[in-house]
Amino acid sequence: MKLSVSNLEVSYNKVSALRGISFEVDSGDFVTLIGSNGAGKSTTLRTISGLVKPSGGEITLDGARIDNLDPDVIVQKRIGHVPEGRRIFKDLSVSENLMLGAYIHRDRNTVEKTIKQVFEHFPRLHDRRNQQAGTMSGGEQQMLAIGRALMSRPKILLLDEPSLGLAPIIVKEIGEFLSELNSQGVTVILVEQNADLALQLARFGYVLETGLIAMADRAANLADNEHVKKAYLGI
Amino acid sequence: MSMLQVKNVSKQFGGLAALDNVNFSVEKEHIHGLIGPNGAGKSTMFKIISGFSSPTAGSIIFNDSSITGLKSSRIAEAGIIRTFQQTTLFHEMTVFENVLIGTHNSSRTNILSALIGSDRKRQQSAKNHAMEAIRFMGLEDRMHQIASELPLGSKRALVIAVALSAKPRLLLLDEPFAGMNPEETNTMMALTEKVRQSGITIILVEHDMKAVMGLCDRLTVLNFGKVLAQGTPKEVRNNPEVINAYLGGGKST
Amino acid sequence: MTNRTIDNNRRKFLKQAGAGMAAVAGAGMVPLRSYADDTLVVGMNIPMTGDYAPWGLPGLYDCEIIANNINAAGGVEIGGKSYQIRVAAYDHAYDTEKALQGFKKLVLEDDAKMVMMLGGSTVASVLPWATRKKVLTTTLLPSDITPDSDYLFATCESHPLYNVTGVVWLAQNYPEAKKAVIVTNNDAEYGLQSAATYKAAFEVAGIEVVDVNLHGFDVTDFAPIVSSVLAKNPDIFCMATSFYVTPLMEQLYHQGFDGKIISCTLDYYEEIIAKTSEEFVNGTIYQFPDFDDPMLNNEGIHFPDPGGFDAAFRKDHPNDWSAVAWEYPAILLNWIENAQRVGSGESEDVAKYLRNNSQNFVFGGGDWWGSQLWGLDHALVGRWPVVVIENGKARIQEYGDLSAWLADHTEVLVRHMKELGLRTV
Amino acid sequence: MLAKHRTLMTIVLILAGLLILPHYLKYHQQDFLIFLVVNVLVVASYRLVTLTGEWSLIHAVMMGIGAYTSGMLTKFLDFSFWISLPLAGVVAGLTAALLSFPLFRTTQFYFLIGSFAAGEAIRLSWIHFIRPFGGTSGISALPSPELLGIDFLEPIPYFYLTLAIVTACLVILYRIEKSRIGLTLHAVHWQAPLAESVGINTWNYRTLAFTTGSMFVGIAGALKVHYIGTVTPNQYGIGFMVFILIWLIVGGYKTFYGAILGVIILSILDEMFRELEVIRPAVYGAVLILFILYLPDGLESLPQKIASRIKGASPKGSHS
Amino acid sequence: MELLVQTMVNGIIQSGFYALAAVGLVLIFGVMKVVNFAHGELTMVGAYSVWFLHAQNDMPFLLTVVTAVVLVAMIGLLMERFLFRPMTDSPLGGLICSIGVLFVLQVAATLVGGEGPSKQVPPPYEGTLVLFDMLRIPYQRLFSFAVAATTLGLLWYFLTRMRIGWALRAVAQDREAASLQGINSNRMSMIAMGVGAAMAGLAGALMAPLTNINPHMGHNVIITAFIVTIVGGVGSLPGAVIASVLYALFHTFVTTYFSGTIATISGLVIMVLILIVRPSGILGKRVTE
Repeated sequence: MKLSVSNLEVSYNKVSALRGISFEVDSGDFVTLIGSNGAGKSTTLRTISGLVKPSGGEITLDGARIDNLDPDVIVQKRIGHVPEGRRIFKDLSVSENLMLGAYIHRDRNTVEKTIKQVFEHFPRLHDRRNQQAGTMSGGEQQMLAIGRALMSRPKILLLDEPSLGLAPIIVKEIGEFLSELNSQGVTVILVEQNADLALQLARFGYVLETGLIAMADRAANLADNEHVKKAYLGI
Repeated sequence: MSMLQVKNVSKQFGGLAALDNVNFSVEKEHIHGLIGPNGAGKSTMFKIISGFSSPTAGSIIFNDSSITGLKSSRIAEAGIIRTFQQTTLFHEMTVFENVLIGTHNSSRTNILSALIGSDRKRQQSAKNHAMEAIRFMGLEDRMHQIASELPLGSKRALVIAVALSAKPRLLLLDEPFAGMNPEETNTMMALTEKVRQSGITIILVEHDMKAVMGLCDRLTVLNFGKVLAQGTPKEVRNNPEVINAYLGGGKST
Repeated sequence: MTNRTIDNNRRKFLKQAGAGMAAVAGAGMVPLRSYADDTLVVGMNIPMTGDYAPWGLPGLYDCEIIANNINAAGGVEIGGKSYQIRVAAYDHAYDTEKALQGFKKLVLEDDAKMVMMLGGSTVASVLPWATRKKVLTTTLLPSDITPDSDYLFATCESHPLYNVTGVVWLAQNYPEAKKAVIVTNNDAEYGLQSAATYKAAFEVAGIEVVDVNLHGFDVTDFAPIVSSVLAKNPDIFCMATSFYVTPLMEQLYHQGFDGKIISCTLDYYEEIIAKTSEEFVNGTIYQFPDFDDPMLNNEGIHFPDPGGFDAAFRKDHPNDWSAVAWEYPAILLNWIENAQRVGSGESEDVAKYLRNNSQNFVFGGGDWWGSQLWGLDHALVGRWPVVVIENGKARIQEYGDLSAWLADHTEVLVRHMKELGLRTV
Repeated sequence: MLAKHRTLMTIVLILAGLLILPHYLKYHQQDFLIFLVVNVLVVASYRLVTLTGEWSLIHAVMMGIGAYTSGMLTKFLDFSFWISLPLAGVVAGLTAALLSFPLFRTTQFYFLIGSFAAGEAIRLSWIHFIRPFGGTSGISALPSPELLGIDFLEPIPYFYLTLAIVTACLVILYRIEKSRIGLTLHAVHWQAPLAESVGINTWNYRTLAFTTGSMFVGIAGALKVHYIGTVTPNQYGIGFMVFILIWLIVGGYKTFYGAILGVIILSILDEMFRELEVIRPAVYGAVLILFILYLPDGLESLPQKIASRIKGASPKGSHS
Repeated sequence: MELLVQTMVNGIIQSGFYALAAVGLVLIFGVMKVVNFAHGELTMVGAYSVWFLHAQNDMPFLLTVVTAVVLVAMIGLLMERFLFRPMTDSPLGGLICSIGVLFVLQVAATLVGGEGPSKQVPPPYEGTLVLFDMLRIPYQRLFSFAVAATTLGLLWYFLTRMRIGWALRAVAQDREAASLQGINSNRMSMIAMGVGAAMAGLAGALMAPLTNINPHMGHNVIITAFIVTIVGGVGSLPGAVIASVLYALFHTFVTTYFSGTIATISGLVIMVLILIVRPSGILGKRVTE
């Protein structure tokens, strides 16, 4: 599964958010997009998953265009998205949330197998499976959001600021989990404010500034780059 | 004498204790940090001090008088002004209008004088005061821009400008550094320090440890609704309990 | 039958849509319409849309039929000159401000010599102006009459007075029925007026009223109302309403009522029979005859060819019949008759003639009445039929003498009107 | 300054046009014009209520309260119209102030429905308590205003009276909106918590807008009934309320003049459709749908749209 | 005693209609965030269908009920597709559209049924069940109530036990997040509108043989549905059902023992009180933080 984005442009109410960005993600990659607020990181993810329609450029998956598809169709192409702010269904129970994550799968066995795997990864979700999702803590809700995305058995997982508002200990936990997931063959595209963490986890990184890609390099190189250090790592 | 005293404050939601017998006090012209993991009760504490929520038990003493359970607008009149997480602003209005609304306490009017214009003097002084706050936060170039069109850094500055125009004696800042890049963080830290220099006491809720450690005179660490530790940043940083619970010293899951 | 309705409606729709487009195109700048001076215009300021439409539209259809017939036959002769009759209508949707506006349009722009209205608050809103401009106006509700309403006449329906004739007949024929309950909607124009009249009539007849249940127009379920009044064990169930007769009858049937039923109206009683049983409906007393009733051909009836009229209406409008379908035409015919007598179609002339001369009432007789209750003798009162369902068919039993009852018992009626808070002089 | 002069000129021209307009209208159109001018005040005062973001469904009933107050004072207690007119506003305003205690404990959808329920309860009471409210037939034969022997039963004098009072009210409403108070009301709408955090008592300002708006619609109610001469409960039901809502939304609620545009254009259309008889409501309904689908920002966006089409430039953000 | 029991039964039977109408309104509001002012008129169309097909054209009753439900559901789907969907970002626009539809449907009914007095449908199930010699329930009402109760049960099963039901609830909570799970939110809107309208149509069809049918009958339905929705808690379907039972019993008792107008006035006042004391309704979730 190769995802490629070329010359992508997006604007909201005539204010442009993306001004022509291009990058490619190969199967099994771990890529991160970093940059300040408003640089276009979230917009990139939202456009890939179909929530936002681009005003120019294209997105292809294994050569086939997907930029004009609706989000529910893109999920079926095995692209999962953990949105910013978690967006879990607060009034539904934890297991109902997870079952909805598997909405595109009609095969009962697959679903049950997947839910078992998710519970293995996040035993706390298993403990709380009948609890109303909105009553859980922020960290647990983030786990549920990731678990829910995994239920669709994605080949590519998009994550939007999974560390936002979480205590460092939980951020660390989630980071470890993402590495493990990637090692099992899932492509990860991570958008992070916490550039430090993101560049530690990812293999390749892109720095977005005002809707354009300012830098693209191996994550380790970026972490050593003077500009990045000064602007995003606070060193 | 402390400016603000939080005495034995508890808050129950249903059966859950969000705050459990919390005590701390804030000295005049200090920057006092309130930190702790998510769900520790920081936001609840903030709401209670600013009157957006009332405690189940305990009291809040501000300058020797109790403000426990007062309406938020009354507490604002008393001189405690809070900001909100993220960038809560009047997004549809210009920068100037935003700050002008902040001057409400010193410029309020009634319909009659608004109609016949007898409050003109007061309105003029409110405008002057708003200008002061705008200059203080370095926003004079953007005065007539619509708030929603500002870059993040300016939005955050505007958040504080609005609060400043309300003439706070105690300013509660809720995660002013969230989502900022290091450059923006540095600018914001300088501004915060400048506010304190002008004689305003600050309580700061923040996750950005660099900002917290760099700015605060004292810290109160909350965990599961209880005070886990108090002291100077240095003391807190070396407190093993804090390291364990918050900074993630061990590898416990 | 139903296909016809749709066809009719479609044609009507096209016609109306066309008229509407024309109105839109030329709105605001149409010159005052002028008619040849051989045309007399009669206005109808009535509800054609909204929930009161059933008390307006059917009358318009019939007045148009009548006008067309008259015109086809060469018009009417008034004062030695032949005139065509034109009906001009305005839809006020039972809204007082639109009623006033429409009334002025009919009088000043369409040059209507007489304006027919349904009554109630819409009449109240036009009265000051109509009186000042001396415009002959008619209402179906005599209770609209006030001491100053010099140009307002109720020449057809004697609502709610006619109810007493049914009670008189009931008391004569079923002397054993001694306890009555009254159910009605709580509006001051229809329900309360009827309720007060029934109370007066029952009192005069020596029947005790054990419960009066007033309900609003928002009732969807009549089961509790009927249960509530039946708990008083009445011999007589009285419906002082025309709005909710069918659901009330249905509930009476299901809750096993076996006493006498008396009502103002029993519109579409065939449907009520279909919902209950013929046996149950038989014997119900009310006040509005079928127009094919043989008794309507009797001496003294002042309505030309009621049977033919009925058939003509039902052919074109199978679902629209209600009492107003013959009442507005009756008013129109009465006006033509008076105009012919006085030799002028002008408002003031006809009004003056009306005030000073005895009239032919639809069902015979005809006295001016009303000053003791409303301040002016402007309601035409005469005989009124008592109708009873026999073998599933409405049949006039007799023509009750309303004038005689009023001559003897007006003070009882006034007292009950006052008791319910209704306007009296 | 130039723009200000141009606005002033426009207003003077409109007023001058309105002064001579009735002389060129047909009789029933003169009546229509009176009711239209009153309805302009109805919808402009409703706009004040909605400035804080709380949409009520009690405005029609508030108008009724004004109408009943003035009707009863003049008819039963022989008050002069000139005294009962302001009193109508005061009583409606007081009722609103009282109701705001329970109602403003709720917001948004709940306030909408709560205000509807309170209004409907009041309106049903007029029906139920036949003394003194007259039940469904209400109170009729209300006296006309008296002044210098002018005959206010005639449409043109009454139109001038209405125009004068409504213009005065509109000036006041406009000044409130443009004043410091108006700015604060917007603030309460857009960010109530932030407003509270700088000391604005949002409850007070919601109540202020609700009370003041109700006061003006009470005056509108009195103005209307003394021309019709009759006040009935059904004039002020949910049916009329729905029309007020329609006028405001279809006209647009971002500017002061949007609602006024809405009431004028829609009322004229409705009057033009009257020839359609039975199908009039359907045509009106279809027009509503078309307006909303093709002009979602209201009629007020039309001038901008036309301007931008002429210039071929993109429309500037609407001001408030 | 007899009156008490009869009143109880009257109230419970009435609650079935309230619940059907209210549940549809709640479902549509929940998923689409549109207050469907034309909901009462959808009920009216259901009743008119039965009158036209069954009473006028002798179609078998059960078949007409099904036809009415399908017809009203179709109207709902058309409203969703051509009015509410373009208005997704503007709830007030959706409201105005629904008012427009209300006017159009009322006129359509007038054109089909004529302008005369209310229409009537003879009840297909005649007779009255008499229990203990004192309790009387017409078979028609019994039938209507049974159908209403069964339908509500099926709806509950659909929403809580079937994955498409979960999907509906998910869309009601967060449209965008739902679409990220592969749920086509437009399709869910159509389902909500279709089901909601179908319930309204069913309520109307079941009411048809029991009430006055006229173009304006929807007015009372929508007011009752609003009251029930508030009392039950906006967005809570079980709340709407429970509130329907409570309100129907309350209204029936007050009507029986006092008067109908007092029942309505006090019902409205109670609703305002509930809004104040417990704005979330008896089962609703607190919307404000």
